[in-house]
Amino acid sequence: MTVAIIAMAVLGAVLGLILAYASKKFHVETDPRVDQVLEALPGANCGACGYPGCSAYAEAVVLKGAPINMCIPGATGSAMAIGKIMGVEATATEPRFAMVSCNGDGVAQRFEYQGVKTCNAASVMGLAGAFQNCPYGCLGLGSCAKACPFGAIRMGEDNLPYVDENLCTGCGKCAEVCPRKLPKVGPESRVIFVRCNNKDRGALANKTCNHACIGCGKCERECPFDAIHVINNLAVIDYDKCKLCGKCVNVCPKNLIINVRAERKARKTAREEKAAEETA
Amino acid sequence: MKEYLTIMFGLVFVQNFILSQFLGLCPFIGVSKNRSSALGMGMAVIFVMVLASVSTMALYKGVFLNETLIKYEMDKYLDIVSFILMIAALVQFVEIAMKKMAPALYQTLGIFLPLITTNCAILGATQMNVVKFSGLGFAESLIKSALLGVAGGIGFTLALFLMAGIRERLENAPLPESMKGVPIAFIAASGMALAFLGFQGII
Amino acid sequence: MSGAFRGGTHPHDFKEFSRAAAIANAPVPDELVVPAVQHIGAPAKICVKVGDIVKRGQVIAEAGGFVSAAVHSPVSGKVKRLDKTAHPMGMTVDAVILENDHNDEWAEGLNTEPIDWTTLTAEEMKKRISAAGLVGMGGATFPTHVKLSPPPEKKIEAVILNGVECEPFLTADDRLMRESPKTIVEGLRIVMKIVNAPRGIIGIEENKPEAIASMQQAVSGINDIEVKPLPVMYPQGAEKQLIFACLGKEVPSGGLPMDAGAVVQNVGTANAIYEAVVLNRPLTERITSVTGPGIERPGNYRVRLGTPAKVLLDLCGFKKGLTKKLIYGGPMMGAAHYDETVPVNKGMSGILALTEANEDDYRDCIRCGRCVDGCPAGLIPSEISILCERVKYLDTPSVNVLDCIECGVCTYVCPARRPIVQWIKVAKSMLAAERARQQMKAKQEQEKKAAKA
Amino acid sequence: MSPLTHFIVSTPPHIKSEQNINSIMRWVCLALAPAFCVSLYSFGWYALFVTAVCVGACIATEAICQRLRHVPVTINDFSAVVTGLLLAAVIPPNVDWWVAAVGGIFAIAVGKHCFGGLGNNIWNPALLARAFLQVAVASQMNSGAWGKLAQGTDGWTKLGHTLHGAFDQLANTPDAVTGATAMAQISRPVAETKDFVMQNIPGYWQLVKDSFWGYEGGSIAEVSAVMLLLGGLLLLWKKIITWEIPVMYLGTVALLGWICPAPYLYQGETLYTPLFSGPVLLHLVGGGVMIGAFFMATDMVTTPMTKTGRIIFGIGCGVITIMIRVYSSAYPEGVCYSILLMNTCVPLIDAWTKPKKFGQHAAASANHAGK
Repeated sequence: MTVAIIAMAVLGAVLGLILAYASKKFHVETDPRVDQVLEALPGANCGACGYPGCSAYAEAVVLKGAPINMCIPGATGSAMAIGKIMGVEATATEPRFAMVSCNGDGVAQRFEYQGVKTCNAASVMGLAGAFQNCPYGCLGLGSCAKACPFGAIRMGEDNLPYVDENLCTGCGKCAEVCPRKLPKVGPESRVIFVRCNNKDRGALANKTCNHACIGCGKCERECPFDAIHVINNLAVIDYDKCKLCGKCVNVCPKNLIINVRAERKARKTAREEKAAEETA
Repeated sequence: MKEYLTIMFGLVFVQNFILSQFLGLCPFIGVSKNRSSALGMGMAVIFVMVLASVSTMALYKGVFLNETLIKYEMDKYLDIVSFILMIAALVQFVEIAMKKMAPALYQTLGIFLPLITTNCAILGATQMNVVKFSGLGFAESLIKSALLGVAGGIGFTLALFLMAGIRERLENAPLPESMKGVPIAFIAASGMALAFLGFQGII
Repeated sequence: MSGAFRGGTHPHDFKEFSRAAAIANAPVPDELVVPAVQHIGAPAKICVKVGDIVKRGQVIAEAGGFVSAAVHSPVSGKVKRLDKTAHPMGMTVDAVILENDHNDEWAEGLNTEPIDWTTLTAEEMKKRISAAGLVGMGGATFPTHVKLSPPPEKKIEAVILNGVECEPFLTADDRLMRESPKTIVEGLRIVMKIVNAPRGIIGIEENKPEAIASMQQAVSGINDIEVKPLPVMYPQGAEKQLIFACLGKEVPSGGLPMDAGAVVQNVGTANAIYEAVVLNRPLTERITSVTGPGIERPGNYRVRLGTPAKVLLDLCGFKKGLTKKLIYGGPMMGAAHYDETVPVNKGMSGILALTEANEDDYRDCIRCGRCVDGCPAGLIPSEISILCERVKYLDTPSVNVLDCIECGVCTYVCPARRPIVQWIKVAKSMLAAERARQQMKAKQEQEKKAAKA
Repeated sequence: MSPLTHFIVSTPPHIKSEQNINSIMRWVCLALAPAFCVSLYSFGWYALFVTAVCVGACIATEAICQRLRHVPVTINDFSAVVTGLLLAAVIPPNVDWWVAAVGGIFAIAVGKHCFGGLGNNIWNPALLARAFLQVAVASQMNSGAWGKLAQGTDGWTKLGHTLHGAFDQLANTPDAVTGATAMAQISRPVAETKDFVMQNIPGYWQLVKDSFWGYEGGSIAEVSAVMLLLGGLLLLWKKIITWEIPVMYLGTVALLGWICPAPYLYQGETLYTPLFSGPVLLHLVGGGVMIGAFFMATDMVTTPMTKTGRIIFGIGCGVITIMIRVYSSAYPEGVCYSILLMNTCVPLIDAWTKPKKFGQHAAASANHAGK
């Protein structure tokens, strides 16, 4: 027994000495904060921060001094945690989510489409434009819903995507895959929203879709803050100037400028009513 | 000569550490996602396996079976413990050295390098040495255990590399959700083991 | 030189529909829709106003840049309005709508008596070609004068005329070669003089014996021009494959024909070159096949550019109810369209009505390797398709997606019916978008840096 | 909403070749039919019953798996039928019916659908199932020694037992008939003189002839080399398969079979034939080489995509087959394992035999000249 103990002790000591020497000789500096930052991130690897993944972003924060509030899914929580690790004051980031700038009455099909059922494939050259009338509107094949890493987008019965604001983190993956860039990511304070993307002149737009922006300019004239302009035949809101008065919402003849909050409320009440009906 | 060939062919194909003895499955599943890291891991295993084989054999023959120490019969009960210690130290050494000298390789192998420590294939190889070669002369046993290390390591690398090819292909396959990742890797490993059964009985 | 390239496939050629029909003049309608975009490159700029009186051959849209081509009025008449029209490739483009006065008066100085072109210099001839708005008439519609302006350090070894017409169904080039071989040969000699090439080769697929005989007769006595019958194999008429078949040389990946010492022109273009240089006639008409099982009386027509396809279809007995697919161009690379009123443009070699469509659903790739064996570009289309199916578009350059010539062989042979070409098109457009994004990012960063400094 | 026009729009090409998965699978079935006819003649109705069980199990499993995975059910494409037929072809005709069923279920569920269904499997499902059965029910798989004489006896008896729910009786049913299959004879033929010359042993030609026409024992559809050859030629003629794999496989087997010393028994002692005088013909017509070369190794999904790759694949199969036949003491036959082993290597072969893209060479030389 003693021999065994002695033998193991000697062996251990010799090997330990070798390792001690090696660790001295081959010493490499690492920053323990990289792992800590990685811990603080949600780990969705969505790439919304602009880095190829959470670990790359963590490394960038610690080693290259990247901003700490880039993580969109993690939002304020992540930023605060990273701030603590890095010893930087974190400013709260406003939650962001995507909204779809098409209200989709232009989906009259021009022809039967055959081929790959993704929006990008359907909008490729040589396919006679798109298979529906509006060349700016939603194609309705649901690439955004498939691309959403958080399952926040659902295709409605009208073949338009609907974003669940509670699940959406504003990472922008949907906008990235949409060939027409219809989902627009913005902060929660973006209350007034133009739900159309049609840049054709009025007459043409009118022909393709009943609810297309015809660039009539009523909203522009009505706006007391010079916050809405018709650019390329399409109403565009300058959110720096918008004071949420809602006048444009009221005057739009096509009802495509909406008050997001009011919409949501209306939807909720409708849902509640329905639920109440069902229970009754 | 025939003996050496038998060791080589036997350990690479017939008695492959992974596919026929089911040793070293952890790195086999863990590091077989792409070919380059599989090759790196395989090289690391060959390297460590040779070192471990030779050093433990030397320890075994030189210390445990030493004329003066043999009466303590340490070879009867101390081999596994001391071999693990030896291998652990070796792997630590390789890891430290690799971190300094080949950081890219270190990045790809990541967590799996320390896993070689507890890689049963390595311990298995050292045990196999003891069982097979302890009756030989000092020099001969060292040479044969080194060969066993090389052959076992090559067999390991072969299995790992083939697996990496398969998993690269499966990467883009529409696998059922429940099969993604490790489950399909194990099924693929079983398929490989079934295929490798074909070498059975050749030696 | 066996005249074969690697890969390829052999679809049934369906030429029997229209090969017997001699070229006829199509009726000129009362109203023509002339698109400003009939070529690859910058769109032409419309230079007429509503109400302007135009003569045939008068420029109605000027070239929008070096790689661009002018558009001429195909008839004499009045500009009715400026509007948009559908392009075969699916875009909506600007167009001039003309009211035909049926006088067919040529503008001044055009359509002159034949001149002796050998007295002209290369530059003069090139100017005439450029002024005539010539583009490649095989379908690619690349401006001809650009193709005829190789940098001086590139030595052109041979001019190859593309009479292959490997697309099934189409017979326009076949008929043209049978009916007016002399003008084609003259066109070829003009091109040879322009690019200073010692040899001319006319490549024709062996399934057109009459065209081969007719061309051979036309070149008899001319030593530096050779008619080369080529084995029937799709895509024999693809530019790089044709050069390989004729010269035994590969055009470097990412390079142009001139890198292999060749200039390739379609036979239709050669004919147009002759007309432009010798007769001073701008491009106002082309030969188009109207064919397919959905057409009662298939034929080959000399059509004024801007004639709505419907005019031709009605002329030939279009079985609209039976037709499942309307295609502008050939069945392998042409564009299917929903609109039968698309005007004929400079690149429209055929109007095709198919009564059968392919199955719509596709399966997982079964790795049979038929696409790999067939790909004339030496790619692995199955791998590209698998990557694209998993939406890994940005990984596709590693499988050489940018070398794809979109000939459609892979999709034609695929037993799993996978729309590989569509995926490749998507991948290419996604890569282009990504490149643009990168460039923009780089530009922005540069600006930021400049602003800081 | 119905479209404004009835025209269909898609990307080109607008015409497609006649071959699709369905037609390919049907041709393969047709090509296998003659071999099964001979096996029916040779082994009797029970062999047909086992075949039916295999095919039925495969189809049912395919349908269930696809239902479970929420993908379209595609049993009418005949791919499951082909798997079932190929599995039946390589198992002995006298196995219990449940062995065939388990094989079929394993082939489709594990061999195919775990990997994502048709087109994504790594190994030939039928061969994987056979290898699985070889491990799981070795005694059943190794008694593949049924000649014409034994037809109609034991298999039906066993079936009778099992159908009456008497599974325990199975253990008592003796695996009565054992005899040498052609393959076992290749592996260890018995010679009467010590100086072995294949052609001189009594019955060698008889053995070759019987194996060729199909009077020898073996697995269900391995028996008749000539029918398999006919089926294979049909597939080649219809361009369902390409020449590379069968030709390279058979060529390699013939060449190595000729070179390698084959073991034989002489008065209980194992001797080897001299170099360059192996039993080539027996190697070619005996055992599963024919079905392997034409039907198993040419399975599109599990073989390389490039021509060079297929050549390598065929040679590899041949080498491993001969290696197992000549040197293995565990198995008399190596076709199944050789193909499975080469299947394992396919991803690597594919990665290493990528075709040169058009103009790559020219581009490289241009760069070179530029430098």
